[in-house]
Amino acid sequence: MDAEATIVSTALILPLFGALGVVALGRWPNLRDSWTIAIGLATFGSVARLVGPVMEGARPALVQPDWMPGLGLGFEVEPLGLLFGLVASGLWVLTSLYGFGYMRGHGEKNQTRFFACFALAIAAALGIAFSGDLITLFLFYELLTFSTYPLVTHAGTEQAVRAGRLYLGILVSTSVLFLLFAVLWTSVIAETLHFTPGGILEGQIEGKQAGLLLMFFAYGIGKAALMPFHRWLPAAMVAPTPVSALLHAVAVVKAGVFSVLKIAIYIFGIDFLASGGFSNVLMIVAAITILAASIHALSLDNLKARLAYSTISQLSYIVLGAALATSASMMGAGLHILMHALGKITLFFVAGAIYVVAHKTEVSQLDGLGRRMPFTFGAFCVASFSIIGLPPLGGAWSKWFLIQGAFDAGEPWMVVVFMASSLLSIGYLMPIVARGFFRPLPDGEEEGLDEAPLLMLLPLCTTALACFVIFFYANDVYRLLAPIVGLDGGS
Amino acid sequence: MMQLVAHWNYFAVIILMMVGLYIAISRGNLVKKVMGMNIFQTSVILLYVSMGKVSGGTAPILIEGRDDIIYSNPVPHVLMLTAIVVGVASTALGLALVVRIRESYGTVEEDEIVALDRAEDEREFSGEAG
Amino acid sequence: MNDFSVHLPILQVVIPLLAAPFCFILRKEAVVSVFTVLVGFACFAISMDLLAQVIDGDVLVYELGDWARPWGIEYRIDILNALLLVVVSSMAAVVFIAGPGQARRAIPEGRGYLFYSAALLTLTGLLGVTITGDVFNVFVFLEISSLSSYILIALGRSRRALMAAFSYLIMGTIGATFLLIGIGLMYQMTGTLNMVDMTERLRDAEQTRTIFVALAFVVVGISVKLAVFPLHQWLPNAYSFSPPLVSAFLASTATKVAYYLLIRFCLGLFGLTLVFEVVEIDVLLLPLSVMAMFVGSIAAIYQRDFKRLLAYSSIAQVGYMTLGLSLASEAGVAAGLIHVFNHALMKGALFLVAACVTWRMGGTRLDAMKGLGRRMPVTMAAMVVGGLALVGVPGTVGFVSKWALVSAALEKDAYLLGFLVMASSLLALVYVWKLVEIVYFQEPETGIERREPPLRLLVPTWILAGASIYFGVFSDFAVDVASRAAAQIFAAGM
Amino acid sequence: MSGTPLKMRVRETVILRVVGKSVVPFILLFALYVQFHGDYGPGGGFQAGVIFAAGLILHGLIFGLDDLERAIPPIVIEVGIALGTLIYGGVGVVSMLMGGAFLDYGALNHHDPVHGQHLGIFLVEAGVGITVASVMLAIFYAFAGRSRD
Repeated sequence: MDAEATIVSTALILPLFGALGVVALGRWPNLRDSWTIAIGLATFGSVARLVGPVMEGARPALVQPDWMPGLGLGFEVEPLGLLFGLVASGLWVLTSLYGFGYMRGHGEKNQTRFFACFALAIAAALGIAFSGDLITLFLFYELLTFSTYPLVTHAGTEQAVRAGRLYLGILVSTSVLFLLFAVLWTSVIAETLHFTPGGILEGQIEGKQAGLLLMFFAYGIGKAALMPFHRWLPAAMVAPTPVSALLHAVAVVKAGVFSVLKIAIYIFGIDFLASGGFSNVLMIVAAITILAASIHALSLDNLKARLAYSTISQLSYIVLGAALATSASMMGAGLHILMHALGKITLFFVAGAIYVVAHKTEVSQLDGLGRRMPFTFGAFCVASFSIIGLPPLGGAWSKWFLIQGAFDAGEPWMVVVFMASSLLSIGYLMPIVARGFFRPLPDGEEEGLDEAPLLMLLPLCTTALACFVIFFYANDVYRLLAPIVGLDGGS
Repeated sequence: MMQLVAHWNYFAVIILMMVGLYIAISRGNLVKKVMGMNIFQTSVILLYVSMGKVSGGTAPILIEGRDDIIYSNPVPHVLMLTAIVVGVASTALGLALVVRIRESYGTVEEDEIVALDRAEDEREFSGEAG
Repeated sequence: MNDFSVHLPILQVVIPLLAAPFCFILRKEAVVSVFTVLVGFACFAISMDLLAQVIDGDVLVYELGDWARPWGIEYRIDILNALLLVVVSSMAAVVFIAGPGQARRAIPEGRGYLFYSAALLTLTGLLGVTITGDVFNVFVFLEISSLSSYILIALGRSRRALMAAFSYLIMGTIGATFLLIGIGLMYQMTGTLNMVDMTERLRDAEQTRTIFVALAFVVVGISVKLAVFPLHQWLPNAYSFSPPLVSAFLASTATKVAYYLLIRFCLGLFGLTLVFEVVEIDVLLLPLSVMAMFVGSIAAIYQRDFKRLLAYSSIAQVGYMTLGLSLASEAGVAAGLIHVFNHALMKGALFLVAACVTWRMGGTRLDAMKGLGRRMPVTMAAMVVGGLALVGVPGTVGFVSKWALVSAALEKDAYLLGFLVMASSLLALVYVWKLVEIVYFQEPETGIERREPPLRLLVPTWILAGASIYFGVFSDFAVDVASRAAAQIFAAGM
Repeated sequence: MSGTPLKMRVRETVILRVVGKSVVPFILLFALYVQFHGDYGPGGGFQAGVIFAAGLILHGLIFGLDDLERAIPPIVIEVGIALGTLIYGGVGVVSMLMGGAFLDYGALNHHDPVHGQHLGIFLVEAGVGITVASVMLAIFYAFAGRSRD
């Protein structure tokens, strides 16, 4: 095993190890939480150490002996997976920090189980990120579903159980019914499941069937929340806010769109996707999801629900990027994984902070709150701009490439969709900022600073800052992703 | 037509078989069910034994110095000896079960037993709800 | 000693056969129960040894009384029946561990040894059916196992067990007699009872109506034993009212052996051409399998009793197995056999969980199982493992089966079929999840005191649950053996 | 049910008692004949066992179950069932130990296989006879004993 492969295995095992440690240290909360952070930093560190080699073109691989004849557990780090791995492990540290503040500020029960499952979910997310073949991806995809289930039902209330049922029901049923079937189908026609640059399906399957297979994949990955299988996401809002952050920004949904993108690039191949015209259906579904979710978000008063629908809409940007199948759109989609993660996690952090401090959950209750919590609302404002796609924030880049991709693909209507959706996102995000800063506080509530606890404030300011910083470092990410989408490095 | 007559043994078997099967399935009385099962099994014994008969054949006991005797095939008979044992065992077991069913239900009529079971079910589950 | 190992095939059957009357002489239940476990493990060891001997494609032949075929009965072991022997004997060994105290209610004090005798006889019968190379011997052993299993079922707690056993007796006897008729017709056509001779002569024989009728009788007869939809009526009652250990044992062995018989007769004796090309049995078997998958699973969702739920789920699982066969491909049969092995593990584990629940709650009604997750966490964890395996979650044996089955379907371009298999496993998710919610999310009515069943129940439960995971991760063994068995029987069936 | 009065009546019938008493020994003797003649002619343990049990059952019908149970207690029957099977299987195992196949009677006597075969058949048939007779009686006991309690 060479040095890089060792790092890969370390990165995969560390979170598992972390989960065990959390369980073992459950009796001493401080020790347990420090342990989580230490493991989180170590994981992030080891993932980060892979950046150099991968940028230089190395593809560290790790193949386990077959566990079923012809099917092995295989890992291979490629740029897109590395990007997702960085996002997941990096945001894990911040979300953990935030989680300590939230859980303690809220006096939640079963914190040990919570953080253990959290670590397990990250392990699964990294497994997805580094998976070298479809079956490994599928295994970790399921592991992610089951490890996040206890998080969703954390409260243990009737409502939480019902949400959990929906969560598990949709994610497992789509994955078994469509994804596993698509995987099996692929294995039968292509006789391999390995992620190969340029795809493995070209020449093996007819256009119409390929379109069907693509839809099976897209709907099979229920975590990508394409309509009409998006209901689990808003339902899972009953979970504590750090979980929502995990679901919507770090692990779950990003794992979904990442898988879609990875399958588009490495199973279908950009050329094959672009050549057949069979991705039109997926394009239309994604476009409808973008617009419908945005419009629905406008009508929602509950802050977390509104953010959830915003997520659904934003995820379909990435799916649409994959379906457009041009180099620029793929690049935009890859960038959007990172940019949206930073922006959306900030928004959720803020929503949680508001809940912990002011116990408010509805948008209409937020009048004037920005003046009591200026940092929190400031961060919200920055992140919103990033989601909308205004420079100089990270979101601008991904949207730029996506729109350029739509032009390249000769799909003017899709350009319109992106534009319209941006306008809509202004519509559902800006009123929150405006209410917070410009409306007077309701009667009976006193002015004066009342910020969130430091453990919460720190992470959310960090991610907001990151939205800003990444704008200037986007070139590095571009260089990382360029080879796999068929663009020259550097711009 | 001749063929039908020549195969009369099969018709006997088939009629017995149908009669037995019909009784076993349609009768509600458990004892009759066992009887039907028995008739059904017996028909198979007939089938085998008639199958082993060679026309003009005699019992397959070897007699020294004679090789012009036609013997019937003994194998089906041997098989049926075993089948009879199996039949006896299943009849005995069936009747034993009927005796115990009669002891605990007080009846050997299937529909009454089903009604008793259903009543018990309803009592149990409604009692739970109340 | 080395020399003695040639007798292993007969010892496989004779050891449990002689152990059964020996229990009559030992009498003391404590002694008998230990003795039974020893016998179970002896059988298991023998079957493993036999499998190791034949795995490379050799066929072991043992002639009883040194009479060569066609005069004598011979035991004939190839990979297919060696695999089944391993499944049956390993399940017996594990389930027997949990033996003591199973039929206290039904058997008078001091006569518990009768239970073990019946169990050992059932084991003898099942092993005998699997190992023998003589079709009439199949019938005899089948009846030995059936008769003793009727007794075992009648030992259940409630009086309904009697009625369940009686219905099973009627259905089972009719099924076995059908088989006997079929065998008789086959004998009439070929003049031999030995499987090898019969195979040869059936291949050469003209395809007359007699053979078709024989095939029909044999298939229907076996289908009753196998509980193929719609001949499954006896199964739910038999499994849900019998003592839980008995259900665990029968569910993981009896239907499996019947499935073996179906394969042996269809592929081994009648041959691929006759069964799938001339008679086209798959035209009937395939839709029935699919119906079984859905009807069984949907019925399971609505059950109010844990064991009954499992029983209906078994009907659906039998559907997967027969589906594998009706694909009429090597991969399909291999998938069916993989599922035989895997389903034995998971259903065994789940029925043993039912035994644990019965021990604690006195019954397995679902509304009595509320909140058991906190009251007996170790047991319920095993239930979750078994349940996930039923659904086919990756990392469990269920996934391996489903993968193999769907791949086999897709290889035959039966895309819709593969999709239906997936869809039906979602139904499994529904009833498994119903269980999980009852056990973990509903408040218990009577305190939350934690008390696990004794080790003699807990250990076998976890052996099987652990195996459901182990063989789900390291599935080489099952997949390899099943593929070889399928290849061998297929070569023979050409 | 009306079992007891019937039994009373049977017991009081002189003809039955006399005939029964005189016939039963001959039935048993005949059973033994069938048993031991099985090597050479039609017959054997199976038929012999049934005849033997039939004789005893006849006795039980005429003189009452209690009477029969005094003569042959249920425990004896139970051991008989086990013993017969064990003899049968035991012969097989012994023939295996002596170097032959299971139930290879020839192996029982290395010097004269035919002699060994006689011995083997004799023992096996004895085992079958014992088991069959015991099982028949056990079934009779089980059913006849029911109506009393």
